[in-house]
Amino acid sequence: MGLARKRQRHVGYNQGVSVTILFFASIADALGHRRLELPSAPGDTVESVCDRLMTAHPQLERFRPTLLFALDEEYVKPSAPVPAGATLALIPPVSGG
Amino acid sequence: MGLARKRQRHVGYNQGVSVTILFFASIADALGHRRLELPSAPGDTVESVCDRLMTAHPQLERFRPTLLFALDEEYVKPSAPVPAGATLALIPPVSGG
Amino acid sequence: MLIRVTEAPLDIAEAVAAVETNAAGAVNVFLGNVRDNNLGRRVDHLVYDAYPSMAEKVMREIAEEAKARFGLLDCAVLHRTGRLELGETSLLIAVSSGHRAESFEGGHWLVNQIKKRVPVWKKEVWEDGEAWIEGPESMGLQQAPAGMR
Amino acid sequence: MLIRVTEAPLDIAEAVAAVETNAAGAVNVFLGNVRDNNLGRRVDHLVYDAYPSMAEKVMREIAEEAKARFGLLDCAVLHRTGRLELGETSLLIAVSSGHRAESFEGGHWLVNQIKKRVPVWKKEVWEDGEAWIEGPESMGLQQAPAGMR
Repeated sequence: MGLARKRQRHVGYNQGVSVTILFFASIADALGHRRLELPSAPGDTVESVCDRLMTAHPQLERFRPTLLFALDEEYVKPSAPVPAGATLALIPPVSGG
Repeated sequence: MGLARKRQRHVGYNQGVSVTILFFASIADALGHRRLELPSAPGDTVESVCDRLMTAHPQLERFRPTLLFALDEEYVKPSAPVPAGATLALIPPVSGG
Repeated sequence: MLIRVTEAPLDIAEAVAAVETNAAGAVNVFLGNVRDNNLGRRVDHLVYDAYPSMAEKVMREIAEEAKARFGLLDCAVLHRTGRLELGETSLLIAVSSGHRAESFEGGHWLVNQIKKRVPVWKKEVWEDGEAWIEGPESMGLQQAPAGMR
Repeated sequence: MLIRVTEAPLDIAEAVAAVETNAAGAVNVFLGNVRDNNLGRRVDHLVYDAYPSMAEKVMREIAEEAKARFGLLDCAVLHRTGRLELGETSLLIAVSSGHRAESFEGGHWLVNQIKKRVPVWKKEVWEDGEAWIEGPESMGLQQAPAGMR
């Protein structure tokens, strides 16, 4: 509760220095929500953001081998740079249609 | 007019000893009608009926090379026997769809 | 199996409803529409002639064959006759199957066979003339049908 | 080009109308429906999740690619999300083209690409459980998409 309030304030004060992460399907179920914000760090790549995310939420590790990533709605490689303010989506194997 | 009445009477009197011939598309246009009856002859085949038809209506000769035949709604070879009372359809190359 | 030769406009929803079942994961629908041009010529409208009773018989045979060949669950084949304006649908087919590949393959095969075998004829009417089309795919220009008496 | 991810039921007539033009001799429509079984298990219903804004973006890219590759005149791609009952349509595509072959080939390619690339996920719900399906055709299980940054 205190943490949630603190994070919210942090994001509010420092607009643009966080990364929004989106979760879907099995990953959203495992995490219990569909969206969170992580502080951005200089030189961030998809991989480094993902590393920090997995450290904070180890229950997501098992999804990692089959994950794809989308940055601002475009598929990217794990080595792609993540600018502050970007939206990173974790894409488990799709099954639409 | 007299001929038409005579043919009609003939068909009426001798039900089953004629062959009905059906015409479609370009052939119906060339002949001016879609259906006529020819007297049936013993041993008739599609070919022999067609010969008599072409003799009576030489303007149909030009269609012959690409014609298929259907006897009682089934495609048949020119050598197929034509029983009295049958319906023979002259099928120009189809172009449905 | 919905099979029909008719002068009335064809109804997609009816054809789809006729083939849908809860076992079908895929439904493929094909519309053959009146195109405004053919072989570089501007088409004004089309007129379709048919031998309706035999056309329905042959359409049913082809549909049964498609079901067996591609494992389709059901088929609908409808052909319209009479005068058709640009954009109107002359041929409507719908097929259902468990999975998508069969629905595409079965539907495509069905249309090809219909163009070869079903006694229906199209007259193109242009601004300055008209002609019955002798379908280049007609088996009458190619070969006798298999299993013919 | 009609592209839509929506919770509302998909309307075939709308998709067909969106792609029909007088230059189109062929329209192909594909419905992906909820099947009552999968891999031998009885399905009760499905739940679709999606990343809607990105899904629409990817659907539009695939449709543009299909138009160029197959010379299609127009495409419509609609995907439904949320809870879907047996027999309901989750994916609806319609494509139009001058002639029929492109419409079948383009439509089939489009469905295959959608199943590989569009961020949509399906949860199967059975009488005794449920599971998110990891699509075996997903490029996430196969290879990285071409041209990825």
